[in-house]
Amino acid sequence: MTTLREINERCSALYEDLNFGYAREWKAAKPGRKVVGHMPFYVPREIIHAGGGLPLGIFGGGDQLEVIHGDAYYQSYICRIPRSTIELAVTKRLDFVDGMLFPSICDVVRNLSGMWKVMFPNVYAKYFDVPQNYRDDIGGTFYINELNELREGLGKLAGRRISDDEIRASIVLFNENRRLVREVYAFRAAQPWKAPAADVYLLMRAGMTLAVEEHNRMLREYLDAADKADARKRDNCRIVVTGAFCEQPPLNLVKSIELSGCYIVDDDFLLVNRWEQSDVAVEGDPLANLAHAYLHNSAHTAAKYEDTEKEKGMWLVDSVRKNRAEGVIFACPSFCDPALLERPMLQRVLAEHKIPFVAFKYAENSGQMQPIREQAGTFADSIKLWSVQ
Amino acid sequence: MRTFIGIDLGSTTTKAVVMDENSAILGRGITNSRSNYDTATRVAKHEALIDTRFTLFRRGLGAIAFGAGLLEQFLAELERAFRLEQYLEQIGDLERVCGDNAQGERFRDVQGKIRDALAEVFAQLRKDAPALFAKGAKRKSDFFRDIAGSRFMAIGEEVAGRYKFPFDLLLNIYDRSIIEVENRPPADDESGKLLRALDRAIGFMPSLAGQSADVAQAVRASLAIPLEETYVVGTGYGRVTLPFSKEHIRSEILCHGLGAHLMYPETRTVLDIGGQDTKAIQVDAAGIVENFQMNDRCAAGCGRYLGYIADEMNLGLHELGPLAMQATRTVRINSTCTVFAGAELRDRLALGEKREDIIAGLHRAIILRAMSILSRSGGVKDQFTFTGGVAKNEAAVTELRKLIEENYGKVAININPDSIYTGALGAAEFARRAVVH
Amino acid sequence: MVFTAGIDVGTGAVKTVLYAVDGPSTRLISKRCDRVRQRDPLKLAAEAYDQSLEAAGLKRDDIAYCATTGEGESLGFQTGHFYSMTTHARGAIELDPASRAVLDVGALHGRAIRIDERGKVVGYKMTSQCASGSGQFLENIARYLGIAQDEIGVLSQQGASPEKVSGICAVLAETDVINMVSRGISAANILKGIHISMADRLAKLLKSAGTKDGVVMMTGGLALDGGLVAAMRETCVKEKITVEIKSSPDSIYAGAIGAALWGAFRHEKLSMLERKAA
Amino acid sequence: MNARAPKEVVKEASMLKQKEMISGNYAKLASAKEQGRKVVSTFVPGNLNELIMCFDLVNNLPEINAIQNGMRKKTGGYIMEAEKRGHSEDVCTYVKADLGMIAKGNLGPDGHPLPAPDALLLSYTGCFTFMKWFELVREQYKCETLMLHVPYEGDGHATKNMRDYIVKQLKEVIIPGLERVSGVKFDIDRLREILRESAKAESHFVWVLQSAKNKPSPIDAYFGGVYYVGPIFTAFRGTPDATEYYRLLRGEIEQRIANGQGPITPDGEMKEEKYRLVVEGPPNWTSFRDFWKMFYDEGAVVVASTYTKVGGVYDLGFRHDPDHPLESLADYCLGCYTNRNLPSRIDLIEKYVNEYEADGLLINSIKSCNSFSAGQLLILREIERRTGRPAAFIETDLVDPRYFSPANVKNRLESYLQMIEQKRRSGIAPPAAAMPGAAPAAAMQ
Ligand SMILES: Nc1ncnc2c1ncn2[C@@H]1O[C@H](COP(=O)(O)OP(=O)(O)O)[C@@H](O)[C@H]1O
Ligand SMILES: Nc1ncnc2c1ncn2[C@@H]1O[C@H](COP(=O)(O)OP(=O)(O)O)[C@@H](O)[C@H]1O
Ligand code: SF4
Ligand code: SF4
Ligand code: SF4
Repeated sequence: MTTLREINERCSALYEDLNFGYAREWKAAKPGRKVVGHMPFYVPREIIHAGGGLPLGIFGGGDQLEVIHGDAYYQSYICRIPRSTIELAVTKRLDFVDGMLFPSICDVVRNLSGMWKVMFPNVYAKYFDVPQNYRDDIGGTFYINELNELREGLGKLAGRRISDDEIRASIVLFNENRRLVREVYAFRAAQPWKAPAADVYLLMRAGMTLAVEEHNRMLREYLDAADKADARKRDNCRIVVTGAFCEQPPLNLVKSIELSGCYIVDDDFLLVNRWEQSDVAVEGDPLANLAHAYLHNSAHTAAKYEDTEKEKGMWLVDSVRKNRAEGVIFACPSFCDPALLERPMLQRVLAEHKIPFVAFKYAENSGQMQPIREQAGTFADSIKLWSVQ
Repeated sequence: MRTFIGIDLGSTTTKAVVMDENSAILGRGITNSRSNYDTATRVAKHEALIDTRFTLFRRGLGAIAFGAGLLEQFLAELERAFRLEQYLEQIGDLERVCGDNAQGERFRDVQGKIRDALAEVFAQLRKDAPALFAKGAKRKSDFFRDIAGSRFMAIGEEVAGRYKFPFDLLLNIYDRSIIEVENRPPADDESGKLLRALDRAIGFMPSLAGQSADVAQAVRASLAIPLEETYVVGTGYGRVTLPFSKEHIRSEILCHGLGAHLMYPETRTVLDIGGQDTKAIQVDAAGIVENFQMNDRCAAGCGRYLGYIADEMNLGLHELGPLAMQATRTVRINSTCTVFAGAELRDRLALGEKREDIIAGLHRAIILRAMSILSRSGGVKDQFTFTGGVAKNEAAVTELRKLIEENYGKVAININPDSIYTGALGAAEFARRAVVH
Repeated sequence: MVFTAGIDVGTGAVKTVLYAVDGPSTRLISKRCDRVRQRDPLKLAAEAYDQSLEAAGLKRDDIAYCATTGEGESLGFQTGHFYSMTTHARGAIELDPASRAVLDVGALHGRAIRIDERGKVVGYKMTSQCASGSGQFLENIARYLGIAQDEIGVLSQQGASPEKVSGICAVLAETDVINMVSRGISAANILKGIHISMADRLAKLLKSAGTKDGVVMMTGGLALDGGLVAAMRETCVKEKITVEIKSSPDSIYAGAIGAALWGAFRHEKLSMLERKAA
Repeated sequence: MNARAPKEVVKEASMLKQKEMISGNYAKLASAKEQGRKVVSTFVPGNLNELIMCFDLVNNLPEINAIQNGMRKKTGGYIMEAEKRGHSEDVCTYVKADLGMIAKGNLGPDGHPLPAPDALLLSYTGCFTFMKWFELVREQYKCETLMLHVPYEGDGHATKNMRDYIVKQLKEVIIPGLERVSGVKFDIDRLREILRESAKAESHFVWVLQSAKNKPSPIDAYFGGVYYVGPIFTAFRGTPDATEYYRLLRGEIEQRIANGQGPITPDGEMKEEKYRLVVEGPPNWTSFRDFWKMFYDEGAVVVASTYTKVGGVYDLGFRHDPDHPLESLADYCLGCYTNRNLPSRIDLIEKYVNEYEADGLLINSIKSCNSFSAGQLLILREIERRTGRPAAFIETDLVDPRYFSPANVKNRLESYLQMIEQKRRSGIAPPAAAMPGAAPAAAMQ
């Protein structure tokens, strides 16, 4: 049986490997295999998988990558992730990647898609647009056509047409993955002392690198092992972290939040694998099914338009309730327009529901955790000292 | 004779270069900008003109047949004697000002003691002076503030202890007085001082005995050559504060580019790290700027950063590099905010990291930032020239060499001991070109 | 009655207090402040704690709850740790029960903390990365100007026509100051200018933390700088913030005091839970 | 500003005309409620002014308010207000200037109260922030919000799918929505009429922009350009007033060309054209005059700019088309400058540098605007590589006075111009296709 420690070490190794050794090996194992990278946030990984490709999440350079050339492409007031991503590319760490998808998350990623086209003309680079209109006959139609275009593009890369059946088969696997991911989250919400936030984070990060089949196995093993873990419950409060859906916080930040007295019971790190919130239908037109899931049953984030004013932010309130959280921590990347513009709206909703919150900013390479501990700690203090027990 | 002067008014130091009409450098002068820009400009120019005299002496003495190495020896002796004269003059000034400043309310209770203590301190300072300027002596810095300051502290602490009053009081008087002294424009009796130095230098060199009259004659003759300030060009961070008209001001980017080109005609990329800014400049074969990038308004990662670190660790600037060279590993530092440098340092020390390893990390952080700016300006091309105050720091230089090689392969890297004058040199050349075509 | 201790490990100094607490009545037994200088703050804190105990005739075992704050998390022997804003809030209430906000200004940070009458933090704002408004900066400038620490406040209050410094960055602000010296601006006016710039920033923090009125207690090292306190008052009048700025000679101990008192509170709560459980 | 000028600079007829138009619109806004007219707020890029006119709605443009407030130096306070209310200092200052203005009583730039909008027409074109902006405004007014999602031209061109998607949204979401808000029935022939008028003004406008190909250029296509785009980018496209404005303007420019005159500046006529520049990025508004002065004092004229294309890249040939009304609205939205992908932007700038015979490219990078700014350093490099002409980079903000550092901007601008000058004097032609980005580009293959 795989122990927690082994799983954790495997995940850490994958996380720290800025050369993407696993994906390189995966590609080298069979001639003709293609690796398709994608920036954080939603892309239909099923289609990449159906074409025999490996979807590879590119989540920036973290705090261990020294950025030299990346800064040559970005002003100081733009977030970190695009510059570290460029750094990864110009230092040839991504030279094995055959295609890059840039999801519709913000103007920075959008423009990065064009930069990729200029800088790496031989790589299939696509800005992947999603509808902000949620009617099946309008946004849905548009989206199915976009998915088709993507299928064709990836098909060209794969050297063959990607069939409906292949996509269906991939949907089954990714449904399984999402189910297991939801289970891990539910497990952590129930017994957060057994599933430290940093461990869960690394486990999810592994899913951005590993083949889905392998990640599914790992998730199952983790659930088994974590349940048997012998861990002491601490006098911590329970919080939800939000705002970190794109540029990732340094691992130390995740750890610091917990160290300063907060159990993380829900978060929006790496939304990719929790994007569709229930199974995507398998029968019928697979692209229509993906579109349907996108329009009606996907995660809420700042990058999506909320067409009903009354619904704004309710998903966050629901998460707090469902996970019995006592407060919300907004952790947003510095200079991230979507996250930071969304923040005041969400805060208003939380205030209306009398849910306490605190906010700070980070960069993926933030070194000093002292201010973060200070704020998270004060927040935990106030919940601890003032909660009505 | 006609001279062309370039002045680089930097945030930390002010540099001047005097040039003749054939682009030959006659003299260089440098001073602290941390007092008064006007004064700094005047002092730097003044120093460069003094240095010019020495060049003229050398030319003038060229006609005399000296024994082996005697000319150099004599000139060195002359210079030391002159510096000593200069130093003593300023010490006198400082003593007077300190005396005045010791009159204040704060010092009433200990006035007598302070007066005696000051007298003792200055007597000692004077007594120490010749040794400071003796042959082979190493001085902490070239600036009066630093030389006098460090001696004052050392002697003052001991004297205050004996007189039984807090040393802080003496320190306070010094802090007050030094600004005033620094801000006083140089007294204009340079020939007087030079002539007194001449006598002293001749006195020190018995081997010259037979030729001393000729030597004195040649020196006097050189001293009599009128130096015409034909054209002056100012540049640098503070150039807008110079009382010059627009034609007499050039951007520091152009001056650095041209200056580097004059020193190393094959230069294509120039990096300058000064006190508050970092510039990366690409120049063509004629020294013309093709592209440049500077750090943004934030002063992070510039020379002053090292200054803060040195202050935090109670070290001199020149001690920092050697300390970093002793590191066995380099601590990863991600922030180069100057202000938080100290906090970062303490943080790491608290985590148990070794002092030298952290310092090495801080040096790497600065250079990484410079590498980014270089990359933004278009990368590094052969040959590469590194200028500015930070080029004097060996740890910074080592780190830079390493990173350049890693990122751009083998590139010739030029570092000149006079690289701090690069901007002023370019300005002087601009001044020359404005007149001589 | 129980004894509690509060140890505030800061970047500049370690503050240690001992309290005797009996229900709502609190008595300060001892206080001490040790400058860190080049020493190890954790070792210093342990020494200061033991010496405080010795002077008070107490042993470690006599202390019902020893609470750390500041950067004292890793001290090891404490009963519990509270974060600075929590403790400064409580400390301010102890110094003046009317306090509804705290302005904590230390060597490298500035924070505005809005609190309620029980000392609960209800909002806060901290200075971000850039630190031209920090105590460290002021100290550097004072040395440059040849002014002793205790003179700063007095001199600043004599400044009749202050010169503002740029707010962006301490390094650039330093250049500004040098510029002023060279233009012959008096030290008093320069200091006052710095104080005003700092006060501007802090007033902004106060406002954005949501403080509109009531008593604002200044805590931390710079609460003792009369010049800053005066500038703060003037700025509030100018900005029409109708608050009453206060400072106490014990302001520097606010964190340690708050820690000791929260320790007592937590001790009470924990013993109650224990009794319930029994 | 012109205190030293011997006499007040004469206002040209076109200037007066525009002034009158703008104040007219603000007056219309101020009296909308009394007059029982409905107000719709919308954005400049991809705006549907013709459609709005079809429903007799009054058009309120938050970006224009922010600009006007910026030039009147009011935005500093507004931005502070928004930050006090929880907005981050990192985000777009147009948004904060707008929200701050609303929070402080919603007085328009002319001092009159602005009406609460009856609908928000959210044209999500070329900028993600628009979406958040109107969600934030909707929170204030709780009014109907009509979202028109314009897909991004990620691959450098519009596709049929994109066009169909927009037309469908127009037909099924936007038009029914506007009918509901206004109570006016949609009449496609009315739309055709208005589009016909738009196209006329558009052709004049292109002529105006292209007059900068003359030497000396009779206009400044950036600092002057922001005035010239006024009518066509805002509430006037499709009105006879706009056509008239451009007719007047065209006449004046023709005169200047005939006289061999340069552009008019706030300090009078520009004497000598020493440098011809292409500028990418929006200008700074809070110090607009000082900013401009740094250019004309040095004899630098902007001959083409991308900012004057945010409301449509007409010089590439697009015109509103009465024969394909909804389709041409869709094409218009798709083709706005910031909705074009980065490679297309580079191509466009390259074309400008060559066709307008510019000395180089200057990028004014705006802290607020990721839509413009992210990627500009690559643009700079590519343009240098392709044209062999030098480019320079300055950084300011739109309406946040805290981010305009005159000394810094001046330093960079001067260095840049002196560099051009030095090159010219040395007689060395700009090295063809010198590759300043050699090293990193090498790393990129
Ligand atoms: N002897 C030295 N050793 C190491 N660093 C030095 C030395 N002298 C100067 N520096 C560095 O150079 C910086 C000043 O550089 P300089 O080029 O004079 O700046 P500026 O042109 O802005 O005045 C100082 O901040 C310091 O970090
Ligand atoms: N790049 C960064 N790295 C680490 N911490 C950061 C960074 N940027 C901001 N912070 C933290 O964020 C906090 C500032 O948050 P706040 O002032 O609330 O943001 P905003 O102004 O956007 O509301 C500071 O405490 C600072 O420690
Ligand atoms: S961190 Fe925010 S601004 Fe940056 S790329 Fe991601 S979503 Fe865009
Ligand atoms: S305080 Fe630090 S981060 Fe801020 S501007 Fe200065 S050097 Fe830069
Ligand atoms: S980000 Fe740019 S385009 Fe978008 S609203 Fe702000 S200024 Fe306008």
